Amino acid sequence: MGVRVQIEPFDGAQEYGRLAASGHAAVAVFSGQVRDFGYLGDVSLLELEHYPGMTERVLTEIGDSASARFSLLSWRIIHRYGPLKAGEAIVWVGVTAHHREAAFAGCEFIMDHLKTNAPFWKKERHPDGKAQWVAAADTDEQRRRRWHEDS
Amino acid sequence: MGVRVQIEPFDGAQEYGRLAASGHAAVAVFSGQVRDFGYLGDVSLLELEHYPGMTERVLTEIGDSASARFSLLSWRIIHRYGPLKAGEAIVWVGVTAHHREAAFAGCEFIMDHLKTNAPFWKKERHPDGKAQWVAAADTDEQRRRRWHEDS
Amino acid sequence: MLSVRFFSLLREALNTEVLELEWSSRCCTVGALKQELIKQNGSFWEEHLMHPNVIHAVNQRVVMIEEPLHDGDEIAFFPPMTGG
Amino acid sequence: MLSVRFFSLLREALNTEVLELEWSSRCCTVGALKQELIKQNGSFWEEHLMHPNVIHAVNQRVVMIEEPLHDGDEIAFFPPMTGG
Repeated sequence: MGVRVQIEPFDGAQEYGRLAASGHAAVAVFSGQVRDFGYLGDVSLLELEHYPGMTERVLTEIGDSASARFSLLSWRIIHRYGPLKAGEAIVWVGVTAHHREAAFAGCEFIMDHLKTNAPFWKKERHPDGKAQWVAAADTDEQRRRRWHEDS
Repeated sequence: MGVRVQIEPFDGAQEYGRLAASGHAAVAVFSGQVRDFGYLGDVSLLELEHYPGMTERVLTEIGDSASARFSLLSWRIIHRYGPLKAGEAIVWVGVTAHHREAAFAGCEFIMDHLKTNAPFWKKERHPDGKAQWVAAADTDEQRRRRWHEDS
Repeated sequence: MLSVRFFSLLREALNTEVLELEWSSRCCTVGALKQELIKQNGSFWEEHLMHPNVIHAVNQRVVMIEEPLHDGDEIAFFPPMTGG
Repeated sequence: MLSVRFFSLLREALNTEVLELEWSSRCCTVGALKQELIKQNGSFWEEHLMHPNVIHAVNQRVVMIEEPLHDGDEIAFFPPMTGG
Protein backbone atom coordinates (compact mmCIF):
# COMPACT_ATOMS: atom_id res chain seq x y z
CA MET A 1 0.00 0.00 0.00
CA GLY A 2 1.29 3.42 -0.63
CA VAL A 3 2.17 6.21 -2.95
CA ARG A 4 5.53 7.71 -3.79
CA VAL A 5 5.83 10.90 -5.84
CA GLN A 6 9.47 11.70 -6.41
CA ILE A 7 11.94 13.48 -8.64
CA GLU A 8 14.55 10.69 -8.37
CA PRO A 9 14.56 7.60 -10.60
CA PHE A 10 13.29 4.39 -9.00
CA ASP A 11 14.21 0.75 -9.46
CA GLY A 12 11.16 -0.94 -10.96
CA ALA A 13 12.80 -4.39 -10.82
CA GLN A 14 13.37 -4.05 -7.09
CA GLU A 15 9.77 -2.89 -6.63
CA TYR A 16 8.53 -5.89 -8.60
CA GLY A 17 10.68 -8.16 -6.44
CA ARG A 18 9.16 -6.72 -3.29
CA LEU A 19 5.60 -7.40 -4.53
CA ALA A 20 6.41 -10.93 -5.68
CA ALA A 21 8.06 -11.69 -2.34
CA SER A 22 4.63 -11.30 -0.72
CA GLY A 23 3.84 -14.75 -2.11
CA HIS A 24 0.36 -13.52 -3.04
CA ALA A 25 -1.16 -15.63 -5.81
CA ALA A 26 -1.40 -12.90 -8.46
CA VAL A 27 0.93 -9.98 -9.13
CA ALA A 28 0.28 -7.44 -11.90
CA VAL A 29 2.61 -4.58 -12.72
CA PHE A 30 2.49 -1.80 -15.25
CA SER A 31 5.17 0.73 -15.97
CA GLY A 32 5.15 3.64 -18.39
CA GLN A 33 8.32 4.99 -19.97
CA VAL A 34 8.94 8.31 -21.73
CA ARG A 35 8.34 8.05 -25.47
CA ASP A 36 11.11 9.22 -27.74
CA PHE A 37 8.58 10.60 -30.19
CA GLY A 38 5.89 13.14 -29.32
CA TYR A 39 3.47 15.56 -30.92
CA LEU A 40 6.20 17.68 -32.49
CA GLY A 41 8.58 14.88 -33.43
CA ASP A 42 11.64 13.77 -31.47
CA VAL A 43 11.49 14.47 -27.76
CA SER A 44 14.75 15.35 -26.06
CA LEU A 45 13.26 15.90 -22.62
CA LEU A 46 9.90 15.55 -20.92
CA GLU A 47 9.14 17.86 -18.01
CA LEU A 48 6.53 16.78 -15.54
CA GLU A 49 4.87 19.41 -13.39
CA HIS A 50 2.58 18.36 -10.56
CA TYR A 51 0.50 19.77 -7.70
CA PRO A 52 2.31 18.72 -4.53
CA GLY A 53 -0.08 17.48 -1.90
CA MET A 54 -3.03 17.03 -4.23
CA THR A 55 -1.05 14.48 -6.25
CA GLU A 56 -0.40 12.23 -3.26
CA ARG A 57 -3.99 12.62 -2.09
CA VAL A 58 -5.51 11.72 -5.47
CA LEU A 59 -3.17 8.75 -6.00
CA THR A 60 -4.01 7.43 -2.53
CA GLU A 61 -7.73 7.72 -3.24
CA ILE A 62 -7.31 5.89 -6.56
CA GLY A 63 -5.31 3.10 -4.92
CA ASP A 64 -7.78 2.76 -2.06
CA SER A 65 -10.73 2.65 -4.38
CA ALA A 66 -9.09 0.00 -6.63
CA SER A 67 -8.23 -1.95 -3.51
CA ALA A 68 -11.82 -1.92 -2.24
CA ARG A 69 -13.38 -2.63 -5.62
CA PHE A 70 -11.11 -5.55 -6.56
CA SER A 71 -10.20 -6.85 -3.08
CA LEU A 72 -6.52 -6.22 -3.67
CA LEU A 73 -4.08 -7.61 -1.13
CA SER A 74 -1.60 -4.80 -1.71
CA TRP A 75 -0.92 -1.98 -4.12
CA ARG A 76 1.79 0.58 -4.79
CA ILE A 77 2.00 3.60 -7.06
CA ILE A 78 5.26 5.39 -7.88
CA HIS A 79 5.20 8.49 -10.07
CA ARG A 80 8.06 10.77 -10.99
CA TYR A 81 8.03 14.47 -11.72
CA GLY A 82 10.67 16.88 -12.99
CA PRO A 83 12.78 16.39 -16.13
CA LEU A 84 12.79 12.91 -17.70
CA LYS A 85 14.68 11.51 -20.67
CA ALA A 86 13.30 9.15 -23.33
CA GLY A 87 13.09 5.58 -22.08
CA GLU A 88 13.05 6.54 -18.39
CA ALA A 89 10.18 5.18 -16.29
CA ILE A 90 7.57 7.82 -15.33
CA VAL A 91 5.06 5.65 -13.56
CA TRP A 92 5.03 2.24 -11.90
CA VAL A 93 1.89 0.56 -10.58
CA GLY A 94 1.93 -2.84 -8.91
CA VAL A 95 -0.85 -4.76 -7.22
CA THR A 96 -1.33 -8.20 -5.67
CA ALA A 97 -4.55 -10.17 -5.35
CA HIS A 98 -5.91 -13.67 -4.77
CA HIS A 99 -6.91 -14.00 -8.44
CA ARG A 100 -5.47 -12.83 -11.72
CA GLU A 101 -8.60 -11.09 -12.99
CA ALA A 102 -8.61 -8.87 -9.88
CA ALA A 103 -4.90 -8.14 -10.25
CA PHE A 104 -5.22 -7.17 -13.93
CA ALA A 105 -8.36 -5.12 -13.35
CA GLY A 106 -6.98 -3.39 -10.25
CA CYS A 107 -3.75 -2.43 -11.99
CA GLU A 108 -5.51 -1.13 -15.09
CA PHE A 109 -8.16 0.71 -13.02
CA ILE A 110 -5.37 2.56 -11.21
CA MET A 111 -3.62 3.48 -14.48
CA ASP A 112 -6.84 4.63 -16.17
CA HIS A 113 -7.75 6.88 -13.24
CA LEU A 114 -4.23 8.15 -12.69
CA LYS A 115 -4.06 9.28 -16.33
CA THR A 116 -7.04 11.61 -16.07
CA ASN A 117 -7.33 12.42 -12.34
CA ALA A 118 -3.82 12.84 -10.94
CA PRO A 119 -2.59 16.45 -11.26
CA PHE A 120 0.41 15.97 -13.54
CA TRP A 121 1.12 17.91 -16.71
CA LYS A 122 3.67 16.98 -19.34
CA LYS A 123 5.74 19.35 -21.41
CA GLU A 124 7.80 18.00 -24.28
CA ARG A 125 11.09 19.66 -25.18
CA HIS A 126 12.42 19.06 -28.67
CA PRO A 127 15.96 19.10 -30.05
CA ASP A 128 15.23 22.33 -31.99
CA GLY A 129 14.46 24.14 -28.72
CA LYS A 130 10.68 24.14 -29.15
CA ALA A 131 8.49 23.06 -26.27
CA GLN A 132 4.90 21.93 -26.13
CA TRP A 133 2.42 21.07 -23.40
CA VAL A 134 0.94 17.64 -24.06
CA ALA A 135 -2.83 17.76 -24.59
CA ALA A 136 -5.04 15.32 -22.69
CA ALA A 137 -6.26 12.46 -24.89
CA ASP A 138 -10.00 11.89 -25.24
CA THR A 139 -9.27 8.18 -25.33
CA ASP A 140 -7.89 8.38 -21.78
CA GLU A 141 -11.14 9.90 -20.55
CA GLN A 142 -13.10 7.17 -22.37
CA ARG A 143 -10.97 4.48 -20.80
CA ARG A 144 -11.60 5.91 -17.33
CA ARG A 145 -15.35 6.16 -17.94
CA ARG A 146 -15.78 2.51 -18.85
CA TRP A 147 -15.13 1.61 -15.18
CA HIS A 148 -18.21 3.61 -14.21
CA GLU A 149 -20.78 2.52 -16.74
CA ASP A 150 -23.87 0.54 -15.89
CA SER A 151 -23.78 -2.66 -17.87
CA MET B 1 10.16 -12.71 -27.58
CA GLY B 2 10.35 -16.21 -26.35
CA VAL B 3 9.28 -18.99 -24.14
CA ARG B 4 11.08 -20.72 -21.29
CA VAL B 5 9.70 -23.86 -19.66
CA GLN B 6 11.94 -24.89 -16.80
CA ILE B 7 12.14 -26.78 -13.55
CA GLU B 8 14.46 -24.20 -11.93
CA PRO B 9 13.18 -21.06 -10.19
CA PHE B 10 13.57 -17.82 -12.14
CA ASP B 11 14.22 -14.25 -11.09
CA GLY B 12 11.09 -12.28 -11.98
CA ALA B 13 12.63 -8.98 -10.89
CA GLN B 14 15.53 -9.45 -13.30
CA GLU B 15 13.09 -10.36 -16.07
CA TYR B 16 11.08 -7.22 -15.35
CA GLY B 17 14.28 -5.17 -15.46
CA ARG B 18 15.15 -6.59 -18.85
CA LEU B 19 11.75 -5.62 -20.30
CA ALA B 20 11.83 -2.12 -18.79
CA ALA B 21 15.34 -1.57 -20.15
CA SER B 22 13.87 -1.76 -23.65
CA GLY B 23 12.60 1.78 -23.06
CA HIS B 24 9.31 0.82 -24.73
CA ALA B 25 6.49 3.12 -23.63
CA ALA B 26 4.35 0.48 -21.91
CA VAL B 27 5.41 -2.58 -19.93
CA ALA B 28 2.88 -4.98 -18.38
CA VAL B 29 3.85 -7.97 -16.28
CA PHE B 30 1.85 -10.67 -14.56
CA SER B 31 3.17 -13.37 -12.31
CA GLY B 32 1.33 -16.19 -10.60
CA GLN B 33 2.51 -17.72 -7.34
CA VAL B 34 1.55 -21.03 -5.72
CA ARG B 35 -1.37 -20.62 -3.32
CA ASP B 36 -0.93 -21.94 0.18
CA PHE B 37 -4.56 -23.05 0.26
CA GLY B 38 -6.14 -25.43 -2.26
CA TYR B 39 -9.16 -27.62 -2.77
CA LEU B 40 -8.37 -29.87 0.19
CA GLY B 41 -7.03 -27.20 2.56
CA ASP B 42 -3.40 -26.38 3.18
CA VAL B 43 -1.06 -27.19 0.31
CA SER B 44 2.41 -28.36 1.21
CA LEU B 45 3.58 -28.87 -2.36
CA LEU B 46 2.27 -28.33 -5.85
CA GLU B 47 3.48 -30.68 -8.59
CA LEU B 48 3.28 -29.47 -12.14
CA GLU B 49 3.29 -32.04 -14.91
CA HIS B 50 3.58 -30.90 -18.52
CA TYR B 51 3.84 -32.25 -22.05
CA PRO B 52 7.39 -31.43 -23.17
CA GLY B 53 7.47 -30.12 -26.71
CA MET B 54 3.77 -29.37 -26.93
CA THR B 55 4.06 -26.91 -24.03
CA GLU B 56 6.71 -24.81 -25.78
CA ARG B 57 4.81 -24.97 -29.05
CA VAL B 58 1.49 -23.85 -27.54
CA LEU B 59 3.08 -21.05 -25.49
CA THR B 60 4.89 -19.78 -28.59
CA GLU B 61 1.65 -19.77 -30.56
CA ILE B 62 -0.14 -17.88 -27.77
CA GLY B 63 2.64 -15.28 -27.58
CA ASP B 64 2.77 -14.86 -31.35
CA SER B 65 -0.95 -14.46 -31.59
CA ALA B 66 -1.06 -11.88 -28.76
CA SER B 67 1.81 -10.09 -30.45
CA ALA B 68 0.00 -9.89 -33.79
CA ARG B 69 -3.36 -8.97 -32.32
CA PHE B 70 -2.10 -6.20 -30.01
CA SER B 71 1.00 -5.06 -31.94
CA LEU B 72 3.27 -5.95 -29.06
CA LEU B 73 6.88 -4.80 -29.28
CA SER B 74 8.12 -7.77 -27.27
CA TRP B 75 6.80 -10.57 -25.09
CA ARG B 76 8.16 -13.31 -22.85
CA ILE B 77 6.58 -16.26 -21.11
CA ILE B 78 8.31 -18.25 -18.37
CA HIS B 79 6.58 -21.27 -16.87
CA ARG B 80 7.90 -23.73 -14.33
CA TYR B 81 7.12 -27.39 -13.92
CA GLY B 82 8.02 -29.96 -11.26
CA PRO B 83 7.54 -29.53 -7.51
CA LEU B 84 6.76 -26.02 -6.23
CA LYS B 85 6.27 -24.67 -2.74
CA ALA B 86 3.63 -22.14 -1.63
CA GLY B 87 4.58 -18.60 -2.61
CA GLU B 88 6.95 -19.66 -5.40
CA ALA B 89 6.35 -18.17 -8.84
CA ILE B 90 4.86 -20.62 -11.36
CA VAL B 91 4.35 -18.33 -14.31
CA TRP B 92 5.68 -14.97 -15.45
CA VAL B 93 4.37 -13.12 -18.49
CA GLY B 94 5.77 -9.78 -19.62
CA VAL B 95 4.99 -7.70 -22.69
CA THR B 96 5.93 -4.29 -24.06
CA ALA B 97 3.91 -2.09 -26.40
CA HIS B 98 3.54 1.47 -27.64
CA HIS B 99 0.37 1.97 -25.58
CA ARG B 100 -0.84 0.81 -22.19
CA GLU B 101 -4.14 -0.66 -23.41
CA ALA B 102 -2.23 -2.96 -25.79
CA ALA B 103 0.21 -3.95 -23.05
CA PHE B 104 -2.56 -4.80 -20.55
CA ALA B 105 -4.63 -6.62 -23.15
CA GLY B 106 -1.66 -8.54 -24.57
CA CYS B 107 -0.52 -9.69 -21.14
CA GLU B 108 -4.00 -10.76 -20.06
CA PHE B 109 -4.70 -12.46 -23.42
CA ILE B 110 -1.57 -14.56 -22.94
CA MET B 111 -2.52 -15.51 -19.37
CA ASP B 112 -6.11 -16.37 -20.30
CA HIS B 113 -4.99 -18.64 -23.15
CA LEU B 114 -2.12 -20.19 -21.23
CA LYS B 115 -4.52 -21.22 -18.45
CA THR B 116 -6.72 -23.32 -20.70
CA ASN B 117 -4.49 -24.21 -23.67
CA ALA B 118 -1.00 -24.94 -22.38
CA PRO B 119 -0.55 -28.62 -21.41
CA PHE B 120 0.16 -28.28 -17.70
CA TRP B 121 -1.57 -30.18 -14.92
CA LYS B 122 -1.39 -29.35 -11.23
CA LYS B 123 -1.43 -31.81 -8.37
CA GLU B 124 -1.74 -30.53 -4.83
CA ARG B 125 -0.04 -32.39 -2.01
CA HIS B 126 -1.33 -31.81 1.50
CA PRO B 127 0.36 -32.06 4.89
CA ASP B 128 -1.72 -35.16 5.74
CA GLY B 129 -0.23 -37.00 2.74
CA LYS B 130 -3.32 -36.71 0.54
CA ALA B 131 -2.93 -35.57 -3.04
CA GLN B 132 -5.42 -34.17 -5.50
CA TRP B 133 -5.34 -33.21 -9.16
CA VAL B 134 -6.62 -29.67 -9.58
CA ALA B 135 -9.77 -29.50 -11.71
CA ALA B 136 -9.94 -26.99 -14.55
CA ALA B 137 -12.11 -23.97 -13.67
CA ASP B 138 -15.05 -23.13 -15.90
CA THR B 139 -14.31 -19.47 -15.27
CA ASP B 140 -10.93 -19.89 -16.97
CA GLU B 141 -12.63 -21.20 -20.09
CA GLN B 142 -15.08 -18.30 -20.01
CA ARG B 143 -12.25 -15.81 -19.68
CA ARG B 144 -10.50 -17.28 -22.69
CA ARG B 145 -13.67 -17.23 -24.76
CA ARG B 146 -14.36 -13.55 -24.29
CA TRP B 147 -11.34 -12.81 -26.54
CA HIS B 148 -13.11 -14.60 -29.39
CA GLU B 149 -16.64 -13.26 -29.21
CA ASP B 150 -18.20 -11.05 -31.84
CA SER B 151 -19.27 -7.85 -30.17
CA MET C 1 -7.35 34.90 2.80
CA LEU C 2 -7.72 32.86 -0.35
CA SER C 3 -4.75 31.23 -1.95
CA VAL C 4 -5.13 30.81 -5.71
CA ARG C 5 -2.72 28.56 -7.64
CA PHE C 6 -2.19 28.08 -11.35
CA PHE C 7 -0.51 25.12 -13.03
CA SER C 8 0.93 24.10 -16.38
CA LEU C 9 0.01 26.28 -19.35
CA LEU C 10 -2.28 28.48 -17.24
CA ARG C 11 0.63 29.25 -14.92
CA GLU C 12 2.79 30.04 -17.94
CA ALA C 13 0.22 32.06 -19.88
CA LEU C 14 -0.88 34.14 -16.88
CA ASN C 15 2.70 34.30 -15.61
CA THR C 16 1.35 33.61 -12.13
CA GLU C 17 1.99 30.73 -9.80
CA VAL C 18 0.19 31.80 -6.63
CA LEU C 19 -2.06 34.71 -5.73
CA GLU C 20 -2.93 35.53 -2.16
CA LEU C 21 -6.26 37.36 -2.03
CA GLU C 22 -8.00 39.05 0.82
CA TRP C 23 -11.11 37.16 1.80
CA SER C 24 -14.19 38.99 0.66
CA SER C 25 -17.65 37.76 1.43
CA ARG C 26 -18.73 38.98 -2.02
CA CYS C 27 -16.60 36.23 -3.48
CA CYS C 28 -18.56 33.12 -2.54
CA THR C 29 -18.07 30.54 -5.26
CA VAL C 30 -15.34 29.39 -7.66
CA GLY C 31 -17.31 31.03 -10.48
CA ALA C 32 -17.52 34.33 -8.63
CA LEU C 33 -13.78 34.20 -7.90
CA LYS C 34 -13.12 33.71 -11.61
CA GLN C 35 -15.21 36.78 -12.44
CA GLU C 36 -13.32 38.76 -9.78
CA LEU C 37 -9.96 37.70 -11.27
CA ILE C 38 -11.12 38.62 -14.77
CA LYS C 39 -12.39 42.01 -13.62
CA GLN C 40 -9.01 42.72 -12.06
CA ASN C 41 -6.83 41.39 -14.88
CA GLY C 42 -8.70 41.89 -18.15
CA SER C 43 -9.54 39.99 -21.31
CA PHE C 44 -6.35 37.92 -21.56
CA TRP C 45 -7.20 36.30 -18.22
CA GLU C 46 -10.81 35.91 -19.31
CA GLU C 47 -9.74 34.01 -22.40
CA HIS C 48 -7.73 31.56 -20.32
CA LEU C 49 -9.92 31.21 -17.23
CA MET C 50 -13.15 30.83 -19.20
CA HIS C 51 -11.72 28.15 -21.49
CA PRO C 52 -14.16 25.24 -21.27
CA ASN C 53 -11.33 22.78 -20.43
CA VAL C 54 -10.19 24.58 -17.28
CA ILE C 55 -10.42 22.43 -14.16
CA HIS C 56 -10.99 23.90 -10.68
CA ALA C 57 -9.89 22.44 -7.39
CA VAL C 58 -10.71 23.65 -3.90
CA ASN C 59 -8.47 22.40 -1.10
CA GLN C 60 -6.95 19.91 -3.55
CA ARG C 61 -10.22 18.38 -4.70
CA VAL C 62 -11.67 18.88 -8.17
CA VAL C 63 -15.00 20.74 -7.87
CA MET C 64 -17.75 22.26 -10.01
CA ILE C 65 -17.89 25.97 -10.72
CA GLU C 66 -20.70 26.41 -8.15
CA GLU C 67 -18.48 25.22 -5.29
CA PRO C 68 -18.75 27.68 -2.37
CA LEU C 69 -15.54 29.16 -0.99
CA HIS C 70 -14.56 29.84 2.59
CA ASP C 71 -11.90 31.95 4.22
CA GLY C 72 -8.58 30.07 4.11
CA ASP C 73 -9.40 27.95 1.06
CA GLU C 74 -6.78 26.97 -1.50
CA ILE C 75 -8.16 27.25 -5.02
CA ALA C 76 -6.36 25.93 -8.11
CA PHE C 77 -6.93 26.35 -11.85
CA PHE C 78 -5.33 24.03 -14.37
CA PRO C 79 -5.79 22.30 -17.74
CA PRO C 80 -6.76 18.60 -18.03
CA MET C 81 -4.20 16.32 -16.39
CA THR C 82 -1.74 14.28 -18.43
CA GLY C 83 -0.03 11.99 -15.95
CA GLY C 84 1.19 8.45 -16.39
CA MET D 1 3.98 -47.16 -35.51
CA LEU D 2 1.76 -44.98 -33.36
CA SER D 3 3.01 -43.49 -30.13
CA VAL D 4 0.23 -42.93 -27.58
CA ARG D 5 0.87 -40.79 -24.49
CA PHE D 6 -1.20 -40.24 -21.36
CA PHE D 7 -0.86 -37.36 -18.91
CA SER D 8 -1.96 -36.37 -15.44
CA LEU D 9 -4.80 -38.36 -13.91
CA LEU D 10 -5.24 -40.46 -17.07
CA ARG D 11 -1.59 -41.52 -16.86
CA GLU D 12 -2.06 -42.36 -13.18
CA ALA D 13 -5.42 -44.13 -13.53
CA LEU D 14 -4.36 -46.21 -16.54
CA ASN D 15 -0.89 -46.66 -15.09
CA THR D 16 0.49 -45.98 -18.54
CA GLU D 17 2.75 -43.23 -19.77
CA VAL D 18 3.46 -44.26 -23.35
CA LEU D 19 2.19 -47.03 -25.61
CA GLU D 20 3.91 -47.93 -28.86
CA LEU D 21 1.38 -49.48 -31.25
CA GLU D 22 1.89 -51.15 -34.59
CA TRP D 23 0.40 -49.05 -37.36
CA SER D 24 -2.77 -50.61 -38.60
CA SER D 25 -4.73 -49.11 -41.45
CA ARG D 26 -7.94 -50.16 -39.66
CA CYS D 27 -7.14 -47.58 -37.07
CA CYS D 28 -7.70 -44.35 -39.00
CA THR D 29 -9.00 -41.74 -36.58
CA VAL D 30 -8.52 -40.73 -32.95
CA GLY D 31 -11.98 -42.13 -32.22
CA ALA D 32 -11.12 -45.47 -33.82
CA LEU D 33 -7.87 -45.63 -31.85
CA LYS D 34 -9.84 -45.07 -28.63
CA GLN D 35 -12.16 -47.97 -29.51
CA GLU D 36 -9.13 -50.14 -30.24
CA LEU D 37 -7.57 -49.30 -26.88
CA ILE D 38 -10.85 -50.00 -25.06
CA LYS D 39 -11.26 -53.33 -26.86
CA GLN D 40 -7.74 -54.34 -25.77
CA ASN D 41 -7.96 -53.06 -22.17
CA GLY D 42 -11.55 -53.33 -21.03
CA SER D 43 -14.16 -51.26 -19.20
CA PHE D 44 -11.82 -49.44 -16.84
CA TRP D 45 -10.10 -47.87 -19.84
CA GLU D 46 -13.46 -47.19 -21.44
CA GLU D 47 -14.62 -45.26 -18.40
CA HIS D 48 -11.53 -43.04 -18.53
CA LEU D 49 -11.06 -42.63 -22.26
CA MET D 50 -14.74 -41.95 -22.97
CA HIS D 51 -15.03 -39.33 -20.24
CA PRO D 52 -16.45 -36.22 -21.96
CA ASN D 53 -13.64 -34.02 -20.63
CA VAL D 54 -10.82 -35.99 -22.25
CA ILE D 55 -8.73 -33.92 -24.66
CA HIS D 56 -6.94 -35.46 -27.65
CA ALA D 57 -3.80 -34.20 -29.32
CA VAL D 58 -2.15 -35.45 -32.49
CA ASN D 59 1.45 -34.45 -33.03
CA GLN D 60 1.13 -32.01 -30.13
CA ARG D 61 -1.94 -30.20 -31.43
CA VAL D 62 -5.38 -30.49 -29.86
CA VAL D 63 -7.77 -32.12 -32.35
CA MET D 64 -11.34 -33.37 -32.67
CA ILE D 65 -12.21 -37.03 -32.30
CA GLU D 66 -12.59 -37.35 -36.10
CA GLU D 67 -8.94 -36.42 -36.72
CA PRO D 68 -7.36 -38.93 -39.12
CA LEU D 69 -4.17 -40.69 -38.03
CA HIS D 70 -1.10 -41.54 -40.04
CA ASP D 71 1.81 -43.88 -39.53
CA GLY D 72 4.32 -42.26 -37.17
CA ASP D 73 1.83 -39.98 -35.41
CA GLU D 74 2.12 -39.12 -31.72
CA ILE D 75 -1.29 -39.18 -30.03
CA ALA D 76 -1.94 -37.91 -26.51
CA PHE D 77 -4.89 -38.16 -24.13
CA PHE D 78 -5.24 -35.88 -21.12
CA PRO D 79 -7.71 -34.02 -18.89
CA PRO D 80 -8.35 -30.26 -19.23
CA MET D 81 -5.19 -28.22 -18.67
CA THR D 82 -4.58 -26.31 -15.46
CA GLY D 83 -1.48 -24.22 -16.09
CA GLY D 84 -0.58 -20.77 -14.87
